Amino acid sequence: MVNQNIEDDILLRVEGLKTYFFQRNAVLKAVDGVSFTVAQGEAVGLVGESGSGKTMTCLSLMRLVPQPGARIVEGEIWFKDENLLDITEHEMRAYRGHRMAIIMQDPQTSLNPVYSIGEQVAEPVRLHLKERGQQAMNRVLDALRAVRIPRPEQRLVQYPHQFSGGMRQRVVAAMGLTTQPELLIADEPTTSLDVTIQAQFLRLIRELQQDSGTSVIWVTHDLGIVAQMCDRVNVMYAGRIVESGRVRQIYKEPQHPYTRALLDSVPLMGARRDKLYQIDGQPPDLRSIPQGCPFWPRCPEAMDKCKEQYPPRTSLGGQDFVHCWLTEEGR
Amino acid sequence: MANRLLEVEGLAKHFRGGGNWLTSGGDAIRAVDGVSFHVEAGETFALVGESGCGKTTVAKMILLLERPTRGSISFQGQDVSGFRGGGLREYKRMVQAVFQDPYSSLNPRMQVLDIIGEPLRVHQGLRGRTLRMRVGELLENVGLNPVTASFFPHQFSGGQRQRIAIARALALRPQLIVLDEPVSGLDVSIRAQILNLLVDLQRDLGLSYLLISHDLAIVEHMSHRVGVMYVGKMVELATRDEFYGNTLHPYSNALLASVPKPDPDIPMGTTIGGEVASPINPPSGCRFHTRCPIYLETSMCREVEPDWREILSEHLTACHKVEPAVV
Amino acid sequence: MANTTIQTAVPASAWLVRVRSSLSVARRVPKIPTAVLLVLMIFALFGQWIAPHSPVAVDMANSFAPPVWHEEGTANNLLGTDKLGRDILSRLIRGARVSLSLSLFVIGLGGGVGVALGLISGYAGGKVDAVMQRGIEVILAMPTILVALVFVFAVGRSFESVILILSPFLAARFARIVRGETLSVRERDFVAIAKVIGTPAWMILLRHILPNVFNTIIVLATLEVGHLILLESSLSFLGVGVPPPQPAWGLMVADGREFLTSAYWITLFPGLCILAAVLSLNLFGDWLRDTLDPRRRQL
Amino acid sequence: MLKYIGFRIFQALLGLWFIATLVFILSRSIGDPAEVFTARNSGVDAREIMAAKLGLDRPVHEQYLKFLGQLVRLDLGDSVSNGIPVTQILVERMPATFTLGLVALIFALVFSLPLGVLGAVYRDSAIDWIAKVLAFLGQSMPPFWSGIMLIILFAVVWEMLPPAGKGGWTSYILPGFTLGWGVMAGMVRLVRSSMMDVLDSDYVVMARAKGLPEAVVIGKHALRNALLPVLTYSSLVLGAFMNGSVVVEQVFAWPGIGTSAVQSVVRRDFPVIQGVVIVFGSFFILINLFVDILYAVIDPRIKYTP
Repeated sequence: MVNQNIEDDILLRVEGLKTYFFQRNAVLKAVDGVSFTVAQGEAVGLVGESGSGKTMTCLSLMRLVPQPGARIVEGEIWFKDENLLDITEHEMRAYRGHRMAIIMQDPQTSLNPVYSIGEQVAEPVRLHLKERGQQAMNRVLDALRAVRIPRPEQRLVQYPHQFSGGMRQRVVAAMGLTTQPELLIADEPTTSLDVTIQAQFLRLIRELQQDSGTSVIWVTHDLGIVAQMCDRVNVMYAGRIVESGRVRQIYKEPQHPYTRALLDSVPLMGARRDKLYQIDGQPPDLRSIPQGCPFWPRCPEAMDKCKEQYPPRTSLGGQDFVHCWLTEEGR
Repeated sequence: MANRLLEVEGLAKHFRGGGNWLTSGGDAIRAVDGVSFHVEAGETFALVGESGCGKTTVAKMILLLERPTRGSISFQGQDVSGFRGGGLREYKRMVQAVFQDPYSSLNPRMQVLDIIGEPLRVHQGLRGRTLRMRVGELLENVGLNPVTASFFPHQFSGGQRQRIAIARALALRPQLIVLDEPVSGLDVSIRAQILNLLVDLQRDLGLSYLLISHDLAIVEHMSHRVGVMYVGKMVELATRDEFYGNTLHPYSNALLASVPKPDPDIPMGTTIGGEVASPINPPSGCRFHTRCPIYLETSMCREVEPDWREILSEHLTACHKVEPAVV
Repeated sequence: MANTTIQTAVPASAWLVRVRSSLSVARRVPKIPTAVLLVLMIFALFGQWIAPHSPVAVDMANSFAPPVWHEEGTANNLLGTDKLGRDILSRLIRGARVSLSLSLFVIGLGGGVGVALGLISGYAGGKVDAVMQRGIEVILAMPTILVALVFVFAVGRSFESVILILSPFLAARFARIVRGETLSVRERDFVAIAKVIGTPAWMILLRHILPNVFNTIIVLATLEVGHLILLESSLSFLGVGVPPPQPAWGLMVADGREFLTSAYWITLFPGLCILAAVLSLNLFGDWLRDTLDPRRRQL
Repeated sequence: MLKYIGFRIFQALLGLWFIATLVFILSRSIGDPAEVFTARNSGVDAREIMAAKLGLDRPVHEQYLKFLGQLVRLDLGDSVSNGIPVTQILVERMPATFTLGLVALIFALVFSLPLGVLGAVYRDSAIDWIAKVLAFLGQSMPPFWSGIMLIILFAVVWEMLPPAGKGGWTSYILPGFTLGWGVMAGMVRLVRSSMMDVLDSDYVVMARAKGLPEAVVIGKHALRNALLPVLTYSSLVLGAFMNGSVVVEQVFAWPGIGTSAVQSVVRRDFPVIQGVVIVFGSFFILINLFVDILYAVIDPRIKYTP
C-alpha cells in the first residue's frame, strides 16, 4: 500500500490515520482511516459536514488532539521524510509553529485575551527563530504588514478585544506565518466572518501562499471556498475520505454519490433550481457508524453490497481515488 | 395596497450604548436608522446584509420584541403600535417566527407536544385529545412522525429540531413567518431539506415570509424580492431577478462579488476593502463612502446622505452615483 | 404534503429511554454519602425511639463515663457520657434533628424567597434588577456570624431566631445564583418565541424559565444544607445558637472543650457527626451537579 | 479605567453607608436605645445621661445625622463594660486579627494554587485526588472542631506547639492553619475548575500549536486567565474568612476583634459589637474594591466596559 518511491515534491503524506475518542461506554471513531497527500505549494481541501472528522484530522496532524479523551490510535503522518507519530513530544514541538501552523475557526477565542497582539505574534519568533528585541519586533511588524493590518506599530501594543473579527483572524494568520512554515492548516477560518471580510481574507491567504510557496490544508464545508482556493479536494464522510481528486475534476464529474449530492443540494448563485436536491436522513452517529459504507442509509443508489462491506479504494488515475462500489463494479 | 400584508415605514431603533444606571451612558447605537419596505401576501421578502447592519433588529421590532425609536409598522393596513387586547392577540397569532439556532429555540425541559402545543393552548385553549391530534397533524406537515410528540428536544438532530420549530410557527395558521437565518445553524446536507420544506409550505399554505439572511445564494433561491441593508440603512431594494441581474448599488455589487463561486473556472470577483462601519458612530453622508469603490473624492458622498429613490420600476436605491431611469 | 420522509428520532421508545437512563443514574449514586444521609434522616425523624436514653436526662453519678471500648466503659453508654452524665450517643441522635430541621427550615424560607427574588430580578432586568442586586451585594458583604451575634444579642437565643437570622443570607445566595441563571435562560430563543406567540409573562417564568433553573436550585440546596449545618454549629459553639438543653452538635463540642485532656469523647463525636453530615452533603451535591448539569462545574 | 475605578469607589461608599444605616436602625429597634448603650445593671441616671448623649429627644433624622457624623470622625462611643472608647479597643485588637488572617491567607494560597493547577493539568492523578480529599475535608470540617482536634494532637499529646494565645511565631501555626484550611478548600476547587475551562479553550490549543513548551502554555497562557474567575469569587472566600476568624479566635483564645465581639455579646456590650460590625463590613467592602481594581489591571478587557 505504501508507495516507496516518495515523490520529491510531496510535503505531507497521511496514511491510515485513526483518531478515536474514548468515552465511558462508547468509542467515537472521529477519524477512521484517513489517507491523503499534500504536495509542496499545493492547496488541499478537506470538505465535509460537522462531525465528519475534518477538525480532528487537522489536530491529529499537529498531535494536538484533546487530552484526555482522544488518542491517535494508528497511522502514519510523513512530513517530508519523518513520521510525526514516531518522534518525541520535544521533537514535535519544533514542528509546531515553525514548520506547520494552524488557523482555527473562531477568531474570538483563538487569541489569548490577556496578552497584547505583539506579545503573541512574537512568541514563535523568539521560540523558533531565536530572535530577540528589535530584530524580533521587526519581524513581527513585517508579519502584521504582510497580513495588511493598518498602522502595525500602534496596534502591536493593543489587546485582542480591540480588534474586529476579521482583523483578529489576520493576526492569527500573522502569528502562524512569521516563521514561514511549510504547511498551513486553515480550519474553517472564515466561517464566522462577514462575506466581504471573508473575501478579503481568502485573497490575502492566496497571495501569501503564492509568494511563499506554503502548502495549505483548507478545512471547510463551503464548496465555493474550495472551488476558489484549492487545487485538490478530499471529501470526508463519517471519519473517512470517500473521494479525492483535482478540484476541476470533482466539480465536473463527481464520482461518489455523497459528493454529487453535496454539490447538488447547495443553492448556487446564478444557477436557479426550482427544487434543491435533498439528502435525506441525518449524518451518522459516530458511536454507531453503520456497517459497510457509512453513507448507504442516505444513498439513493445503495446496493446490498454497500450494506455489508466498506468499498475499497478505486484509483481514478494519479492521486485521485474514490471509495464506492458503483465505481468499483463499473470498471 | 390590498396585497400589502406588512408595511414598514421609516423604522428606526437606537440603543443606549454602554453606561449604567449611574453614568449617563455613551453614544447611542443607531442599529436601525430609517428603513422602509413591505411584504406582500404570499411572497418571500429577504433582508440581506452583514453583521451589525440591523436586519435582526428589524425582525425583532416586527415581532414586538423591541420597541421602535421611530417609524411605523402596519399589518393589513393597521398600525401595529396601536394594537391592544384582542387586536394584539390577533397580530401575535398571525405573525410567527423561526430562529437560527435549533438548539436554543426549543425549551429542553418540554416535550414536543408542549412545545408545539403552547401557541394552541395560549390562543385557542386546546387541551387533551384535541391538542394531541392537532400537534400530530402539524408534525406530519413538517415530515416528522407524530409518535415523536412525547419526545424531548435532546432526542432530535438539528434538522429535526428546526422542523419542530417550523411546526410550532405553523400551529396558529399564521400569515407571516419571520425566518431569521433559518438554515445557517444546520449542516450543509440538511439545509436543502429545510429549504425545500419552507418552499413547499409557502406554496401549499399561501404563507408570506420575511427572510433574514446573509447568504446570497439562499436568498436568490428563496425570495421574490430583496432588500439590502448596510449599517442600519436600506441601500437597495428590488425584485429578485432585477437585483441579481441588474444590481445598482456599489455595496450590493461588492456583496455579490464576494461570494466564492462553487466553480473553479469562475474566478473570484473584485471585493472591497475596509471593515463594516460601526453603527455607534456611522460615517457621515453616505454610510458606505468609506469603503465604496466608485466613491471619488467628491464632497457629495461624504457630506450628503443620498436619497432613497426609485431608479427603475420597483427598484429603489440610495446612491448619488446612480441616475434614475424613471421619473 | 411535503415530499419529506417520515423519520423517527430515536430507535427506542421514549419511556424506555427514560427508564433506562434513570436506572443507570441510580446505579452511579455515591453510595457512602447517600447511606450516611439516609441514616441521619432516620435519626432526625425517629430519633426519640432509636436513642437508648433521653438526651437531656441528667445522671450526675454517671458523669464522664468513657465509651465502651475503654476499660471502664459500659454498653449502657456506648459513646460515654458528658459532665452531667447525659448519654452522648442519644444526644448525637437527637442532635441530628436539630441540625437537619433547622437547615431545612432555612432552606425552605430563605431558599424560597431567594428563588423568587432571583427569578424576578433576572427576568425583569433594568432598574428593578439593579436595585435588588445592590441589596443582595450588601447582605452578602456582611459577615454572617457577626450579624448573628448582634441579632441574638437583640432578640435572644432560640431556634426561631437562628432561622430568622440565617434565612436572609441564604436568600441572598440563592437570589444571586438564580438570577444569573435566569439571565442566561432569558436570552435563549425559546423565550423570545414564547413572547412572539403571546405567552403571558407568568407562564414564561413558570413554564420556560423555572424548569431550566431547577437543576441549579436542587444542587444549590443540597450544598447549602451542608453550609447551614456548619454555620448553625458554629453559632451553637459560640453560644448564640439553639439554646440548651437541646442537644445541638456545636454546643456539645463547646461543652467538651474544658475536658479535652480527660474526656476527649465529648468533643470528638459531635465533631465527627458534623463532618460526616457536611461531607456527605457536599459529595452528594457534587455528584448531583455533575449528573444534572455537567457544563457548570462551579457554583 | 479611571472612570471605572471612580464608579467602584462610589459603589463602595454606598455600601459603607448602607451598613452604617443598618446598624443605626438595629440600635434603635432592639429596645430602648438608652438601655442598649448602657451597662446591664446601671441605674436610671446612667440611662438618662446616655439618652441625652444619643440625643434621643431629638427627631430621628437628627439622631441619624449625628450618628453618621460621629462615624466619620471615627467616634464609635465607649464600651459599656469598661468605659474604654470602642475605637481604641478595635485599634488595639486589629493587628492580631490581621496577622492571623495574613498567615491563613498565605497557608491557603501556598496550598491551593499548586494543588488546583496540578489537579486540573493531571486530571484523576494522585495529586488530583489529594487535592480533592483536602478540599472536601476542609469544606466539611467545622473549624472550631478541627482547631480543637489540632490542639489535642499538637499541643496536648505531642506538646510541639502552644495550645492557645498569641506569642511567638509558633503560636500562629495552629490557628493560621485551621483558618487557612477552610478557605483553601474552596479555592482549590475554584482554581481547578477554572483551570480546566481555560485548558479547553482555543487559545491554549493555539499556544501549543506555536510549539511552546507545556510549562509555558500552562504557566503563561492558562494560569493568568484561570485566575480571573478565582478573583471574582474572592468575595465569597473573604466571607468565609471573616466567619472563620471569629470562630478560630475563640477556639485559640486569640486576642483579636472576633474574640472581643463574642465577649461583648456575653457582656451585652452593644457599642463594641456595633464597632466590630462596622469595621468588618468596611474591611470587606474595601477588599472587594481592591479586588475589582486588581481585576481591571489583569484583564485588559475591563477598561472598556464600565
